Amino acid sequence: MNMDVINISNKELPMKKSIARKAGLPFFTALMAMPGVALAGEGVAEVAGSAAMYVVNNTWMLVATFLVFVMHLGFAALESGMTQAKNTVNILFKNTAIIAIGLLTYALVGFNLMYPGDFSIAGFFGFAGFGIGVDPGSMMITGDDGVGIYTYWTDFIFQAMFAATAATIVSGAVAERIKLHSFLIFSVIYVAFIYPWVGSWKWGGGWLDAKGFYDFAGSTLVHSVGGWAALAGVILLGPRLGKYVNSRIKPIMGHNMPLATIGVFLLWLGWFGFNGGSVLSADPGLVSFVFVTTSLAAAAGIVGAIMLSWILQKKPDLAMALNGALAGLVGITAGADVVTVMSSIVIGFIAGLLVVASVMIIDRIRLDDPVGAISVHLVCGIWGTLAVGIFSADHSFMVQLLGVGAYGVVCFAAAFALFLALKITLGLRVDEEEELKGLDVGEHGMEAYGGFVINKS
Amino acid sequence: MNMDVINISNKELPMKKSIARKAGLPFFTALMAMPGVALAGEGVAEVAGSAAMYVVNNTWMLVATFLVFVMHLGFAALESGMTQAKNTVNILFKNTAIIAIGLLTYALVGFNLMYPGDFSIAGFFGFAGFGIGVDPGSMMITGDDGVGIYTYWTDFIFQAMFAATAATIVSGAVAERIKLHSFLIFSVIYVAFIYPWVGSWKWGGGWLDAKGFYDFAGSTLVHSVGGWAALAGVILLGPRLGKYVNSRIKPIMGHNMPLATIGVFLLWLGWFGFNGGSVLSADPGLVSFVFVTTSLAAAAGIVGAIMLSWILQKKPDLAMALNGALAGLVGITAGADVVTVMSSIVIGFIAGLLVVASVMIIDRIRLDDPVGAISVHLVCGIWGTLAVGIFSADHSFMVQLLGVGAYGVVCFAAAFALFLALKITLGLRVDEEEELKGLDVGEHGMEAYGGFVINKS
Amino acid sequence: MNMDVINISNKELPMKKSIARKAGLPFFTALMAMPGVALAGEGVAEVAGSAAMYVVNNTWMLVATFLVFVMHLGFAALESGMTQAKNTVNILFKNTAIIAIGLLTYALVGFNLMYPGDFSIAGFFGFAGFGIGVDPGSMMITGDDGVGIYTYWTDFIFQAMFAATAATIVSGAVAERIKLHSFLIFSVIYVAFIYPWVGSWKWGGGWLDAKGFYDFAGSTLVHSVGGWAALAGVILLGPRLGKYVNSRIKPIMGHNMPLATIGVFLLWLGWFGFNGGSVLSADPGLVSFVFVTTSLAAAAGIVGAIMLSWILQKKPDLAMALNGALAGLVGITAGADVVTVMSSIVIGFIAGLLVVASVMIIDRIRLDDPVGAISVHLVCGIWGTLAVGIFSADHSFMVQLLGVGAYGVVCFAAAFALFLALKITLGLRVDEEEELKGLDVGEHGMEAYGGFVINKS
Amino acid sequence: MKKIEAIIKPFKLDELKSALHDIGVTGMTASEVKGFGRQKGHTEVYRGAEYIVDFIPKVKIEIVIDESMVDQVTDAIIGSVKTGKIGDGKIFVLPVESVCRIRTGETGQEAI
Amino acid sequence: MKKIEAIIKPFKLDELKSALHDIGVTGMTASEVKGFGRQKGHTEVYRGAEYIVDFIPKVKIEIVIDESMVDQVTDAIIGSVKTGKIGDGKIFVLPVESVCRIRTGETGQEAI
Amino acid sequence: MKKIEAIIKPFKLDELKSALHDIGVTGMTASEVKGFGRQKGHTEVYRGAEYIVDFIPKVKIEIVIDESMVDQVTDAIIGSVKTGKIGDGKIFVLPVESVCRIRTGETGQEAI
Ligand SMILES: Nc1ncnc2c1ncn2[C@@H]1O[C@H](COP(=O)(O)OP(=O)(O)O)[C@@H](O)[C@H]1O
Ligand SMILES: Nc1ncnc2c1ncn2[C@@H]1O[C@H](COP(=O)(O)OP(=O)(O)O)[C@@H](O)[C@H]1O
Ligand SMILES: Nc1ncnc2c1ncn2[C@@H]1O[C@H](COP(=O)(O)OP(=O)(O)O)[C@@H](O)[C@H]1O
Repeated sequence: MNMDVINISNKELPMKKSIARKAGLPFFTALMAMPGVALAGEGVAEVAGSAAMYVVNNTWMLVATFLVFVMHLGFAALESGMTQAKNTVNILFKNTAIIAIGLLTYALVGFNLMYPGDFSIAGFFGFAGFGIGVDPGSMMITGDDGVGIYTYWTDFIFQAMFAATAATIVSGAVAERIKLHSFLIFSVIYVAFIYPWVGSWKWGGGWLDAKGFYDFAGSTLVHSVGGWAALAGVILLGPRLGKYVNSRIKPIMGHNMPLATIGVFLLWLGWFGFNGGSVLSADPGLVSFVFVTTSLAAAAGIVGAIMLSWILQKKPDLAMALNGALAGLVGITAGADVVTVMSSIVIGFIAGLLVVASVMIIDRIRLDDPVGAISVHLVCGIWGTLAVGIFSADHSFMVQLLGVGAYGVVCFAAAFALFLALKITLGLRVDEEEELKGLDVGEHGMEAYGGFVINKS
Repeated sequence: MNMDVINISNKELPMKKSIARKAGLPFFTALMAMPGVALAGEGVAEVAGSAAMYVVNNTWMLVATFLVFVMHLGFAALESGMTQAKNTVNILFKNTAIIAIGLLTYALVGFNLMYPGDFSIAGFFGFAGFGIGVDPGSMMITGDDGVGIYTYWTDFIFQAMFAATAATIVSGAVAERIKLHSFLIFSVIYVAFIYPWVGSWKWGGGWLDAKGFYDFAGSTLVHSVGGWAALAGVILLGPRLGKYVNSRIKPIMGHNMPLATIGVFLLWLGWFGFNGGSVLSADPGLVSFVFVTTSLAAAAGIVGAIMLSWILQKKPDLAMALNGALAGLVGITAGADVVTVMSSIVIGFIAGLLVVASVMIIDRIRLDDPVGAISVHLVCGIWGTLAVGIFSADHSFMVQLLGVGAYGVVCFAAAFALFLALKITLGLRVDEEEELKGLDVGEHGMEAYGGFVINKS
Repeated sequence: MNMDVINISNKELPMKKSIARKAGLPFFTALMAMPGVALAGEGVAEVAGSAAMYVVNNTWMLVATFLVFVMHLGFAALESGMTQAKNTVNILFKNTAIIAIGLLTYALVGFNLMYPGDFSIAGFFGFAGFGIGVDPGSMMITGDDGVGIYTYWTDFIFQAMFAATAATIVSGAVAERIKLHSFLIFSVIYVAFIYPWVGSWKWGGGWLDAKGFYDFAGSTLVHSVGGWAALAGVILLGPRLGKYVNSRIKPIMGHNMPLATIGVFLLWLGWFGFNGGSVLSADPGLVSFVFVTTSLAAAAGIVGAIMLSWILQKKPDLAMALNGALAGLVGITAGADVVTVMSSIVIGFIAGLLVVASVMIIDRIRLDDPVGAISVHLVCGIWGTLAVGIFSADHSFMVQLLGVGAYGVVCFAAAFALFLALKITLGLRVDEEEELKGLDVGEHGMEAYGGFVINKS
Repeated sequence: MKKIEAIIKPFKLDELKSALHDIGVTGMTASEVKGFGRQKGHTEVYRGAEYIVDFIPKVKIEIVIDESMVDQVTDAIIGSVKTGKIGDGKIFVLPVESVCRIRTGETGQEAI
Repeated sequence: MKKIEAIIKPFKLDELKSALHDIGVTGMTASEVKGFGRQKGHTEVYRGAEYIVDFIPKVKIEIVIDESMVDQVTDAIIGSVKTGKIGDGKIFVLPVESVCRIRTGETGQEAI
Repeated sequence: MKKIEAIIKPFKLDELKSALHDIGVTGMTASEVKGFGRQKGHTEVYRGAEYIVDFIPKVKIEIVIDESMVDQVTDAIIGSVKTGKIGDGKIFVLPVESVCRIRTGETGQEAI
């Protein structure tokens, strides 16, 4: 590391002492238990070994970082594929803007809100100051056994990639009718303040962490947090024109299923980093175990969703199969490291059933969620969080329920208030004509598929 | 690793002792040969170093795992791009279902059929019991020198990602006319039983392994195994309507070449894990050498296919260039670690020529393979396997031929029997009207590109 | 590593002594500075530790390699999405051919031109002979501290993935009108000779390196080198038919914005390897710091481009937002490791402004660059290179300017001469009718979207 | 026999179909067209320059019916698709000399 | 001069083209349309609710020919595209007042 | 009232629109069609076998105008789209019996 660089950086940026995201992480216990291997305590051997261990841990976390980055492309593809062609540019624009907003606001305030180190209001609110930067001497973050697991910068960039996800989840649910600038303002505030603040309760070592609430990689902290805002947005926006006419539910089909499928596969790919990276080290046993539970839950989610939708609809439904994969992934996210393989399959399968039922019910109660974000992220996020209390003997169902409730109340209220304020001031919804013409032309003066020869004149 | 988790898991799942996939792997010999480096035998130094080595090996194998996962998206994109728009949902659905089927059946039976440890019928058939699970004390799998290379879970999930590939290969060849449920039943059986059973002959340490047959990453064990089934399916299904009319061959063009191109690049990306991961450790020399041979073979395959198709067709053909890349990749898969760089270029180039010739010949003998799966996976899989016998002095051409033949006879027969049984019972082919309308509407009640405004009424 | 293989390979291929790409790399200084960790000098501990360190360094470089590979798919998607549907097959074909050309010519001559070891004409030109190959005893390449960082093969394949990029940049700028074979000939020569030759001046340890010129990952050496050729090509080709009619500028819109967006996100993904891999080791501090600066610059580029285009155009422009991301990435590439976090944001933001202004100005001076390649790669490449001189106290603005100028003169002249020679001999531009019908049908006899039912007759 | 061609706003197709169905029209053919007229297209910006996309997406409906139904059909169209805003579209009536149902060879009134 | 408009099943286009070619028709214009008629569209399911897609993909062929050839062309169309199943489509004959070949300015019979 | 249908080369649409605009035509409808005629389509190769794609992309323009303007419009079309090469296209003139503007209910001359 070039010291000068950091020093310059330090002059303008405050220090931040990061704390491990999960208290009491059983670090490298598997390694310690290697038959015939007794790590030599404080001796020279450990020194060189732990230097290399630090590098590999950090490398894995960086791999996880770019995998989580891929999820943003996954969301962009899924959301635009599942909606109408005339709103595609708008969705792509939102997703491009959100990742920029997410990274920059997280650097400015989010990271220090989420991992405040010391809380100002005990376990409830803390802020370590604006900006990022670190003293090179303390750049290495270590696990419980004193071995380096990653750098300060890795910590930041991995967490920053998570941050924008919550807003992206909302993006899909409010698609095809929300005003662009209102959505962008909402996203900035939600991502910069709400997401990291509530995140601090658990991952920042706050009050829910103290209570023993468990959320491995964010069924609640990321997915439900996004899902609650999606719900608030959908309620305040109302359905798309033509969706519910004279007591009839009219389908508005997605315009590009290959794009949606690419999106889901890329999300799954990203989840290897989302869950695998949440181990916060390259611990072989733990990361590989998380790979197994994550993949099997996704697979079981597909099977569950295909089965139920085939029974209910008499046809095998691709959109439901894709939602099933995501449902399984969201479902296993809270407990990927603490449930058995068999449990991961059961959790994923139930998530697959849940998502199908939920999509249908939400449509029937006239909440118009074009991509099924509420069903996938909120419903399955809750399920996954509670499942930890059911399938892991070490965690309490009641504490999990408390966590779900706490996040639900605060996030829904905050998002609802925010959207309401925007509705009253700037307006939330594009006018009817723009909605009919499509937001691409209305908001961006551009078409997603400009190939029609007659347009070129 | 959280011991409790594993213990719970162990209660319900049987133990399994995994054996190394390639006998006599020259493990870390390159490292040992490092000038001035003498690894200190049983001393303390090695202890800490090998702990870190274990972690990095395992991390690389997990990276390889997600790369192989990407191949499933690659197949989905390639197959749907190369076929007609009206069958796109069907293809995407099949590919989504197959990965779920592959992972779950491999967990249930496949893994223990492929790596039975002890064979019941010497070298020919073995089964280590249902399900997966491991004693934490034996979770680490070591190489010949006793250094940990990956965990039991890594071993499973890496192999599981391979498993579904065979069925995916078939999917492309039988596309646009096969009944969905018949295809799914075929896939379950082929992936759960046939693929792992015949795989055990070589990678499970069975009779072909004993004979010295060599197939580094699966030119035969994966690609030909899929290719033989594709051939059986194509024969029993017959050509698509309108393909061969009055002695004329009518082209049925793919509907989305960008999608097909995305597919091929993603497959190539995945191949870095498919071949690079088949080193079964992060051995620097071996993995990087495999990266070089794999990439150059793909590049040479492109050049070969472009040249031959430009000569024969007078036009440079994108579909052939893409097939050329895959041909080179399939061709080098059997010997990526045992041939020279120059040989890898020759093998890839010849594969590129072969795939062009094969696609044309197969079309002329009226086997209708919409995506060229037989040419890419079967023909080049055979070529790659035999090439090991030609370009590597350490391997016998006759043994390679024996292997090719053994897999050919058993896989083709098994797939043919399976497809025939399905044809007689459930029927294999959709009816004429459904084929004309497209399987998307017929099987799924859904369109891939639902944007046409007139549909929305 | 199987010695036999290498030996065989050595018989036909020359030796090559690779030199570290960046002189004086502060290698693992961060590690050395770990509190409480004193690496034990020449003792046994270091031996085992550095063996593992070697493996993790090499593994990271291989990960970086496949990430750079992904950039080729990114370019293919971006360029085809930003142009008209009727030229899509042509663009995809070029991008598929270029990666093959890049890898093969780099193996044959490029690598040994770029890293000649000894220069024939001091610091200006050197060539280490044809082909690649290495003595297994010297396969490991070490950093300044003697620890292995990667193998010879890793070195080659990582650099080879970079090589084709320069030609791909040109591909977008000259799209929709250039003759395929002329473009391919240009690419072979530019990639095989010009790119590696001028690259040797800095990364090969040539005269610009000696002067202290700094270009971390290739703002100039890769992006400007491609950008200058793009400029030469655009000038000699002239604008597309119908682009500038009677003093009016007519827009020719891209045909597929989701494809373009996928392209940009994949390019960003690849940049984690492009920049992250240019650390040339897995140094935790440096790689993670580069991840942070790279990501924040891209994010700031998006914000800059959105703001300026929104102000100037009154509408938020997706194409500009996407270009802004790339602008930020190109801009930070030269100094990702030597500027502060805050500077990276400023550099990215200015790049985002620059790209918008540049795209508009270039259009007004009637240079028709369909995808904005000149603005993104040349303008922001120059900006990024100069920014090192502005934002890093350790580097001289004048030397940076000298480097920019030297590459500009030589690359523009070489590309111009090459394109001119092709124009005079084979012709550079397709005839008018072919351009109107589209190059897909004209050059390839194929359509990208063959789905229109009426075509099938 | 007459052929009625109506150029309408795309999102009105569903209502038009219902209205025609109600008065007993059992067949029609629709296609996507682009219309140029008084309704101004949207302004797009491209690299800083504004330009107007003046061809607007419309749907064209073709209905062949007996002469006696022309007025009824015309009224049904107007009734279902009129919004009162510029760009509502046009109805053209053209003469048709003969009609034939391919399946049966029926002609005239029975064929539609 | 007459204009023949035929609405046919898409997969029959190739046969129609050959049949017309055989009787000396050298020009025609085709377009993709969606047809509503007796042939029922397919049922789709969406989030558990069924609905009918009642506009079915069809191809429309337009051929301008001399009056004398109307019957021959009609027969050729019926002969080549008839399957006997619902949805085979319609043939409409419309009067054309004049025809002009843009390239040469020729009109009438020579223009087609 | 007459309806003028012109089948033209796609890249000539812009010029046609300007030319018509200049002579006071304020409305028209365009659609993408595929044309079969003397102009030969391109040859494609597929798996080594050549075949001709004989349907070529064209644009069809429909303009309903007063009888008095037919010649003027025809001339404007020819003047703006003619290249002199095979495939320039055709102009067909058809009778129109009535015209109606949906928005206002106006008919005849005022409706266009
Ligand atoms: N003279 C015409 N010939 C053919 N189509 C026309 C003509 N005038 C208008 N149209 C079609 O009718 C549509 C609506 O016309 P416009 O002038 O925009 O509004 P309005 O119908 O309210 O007068 C146009 O988009 C075009 O498709
Ligand atoms: N009255 C009509 N006017 C215009 N097009 C019609 C009419 N009736 C039918 N069509 C077209 O003909 C197609 C076939 O008609 P349909 O009633 O389904 O079957 P059939 O031709 O066997 O009677 C329809 O899809 C529609 O495109
Ligand atoms: N008899 C016809 N009926 C309908 N459309 C025709 C007819 N003849 C030609 N066309 C249309 O006109 C286009 C141009 O005709 P073509 O014979 O290729 O050249 P030209 O217009 O120079 O004679 C065709 O592609 C077709 O769309």
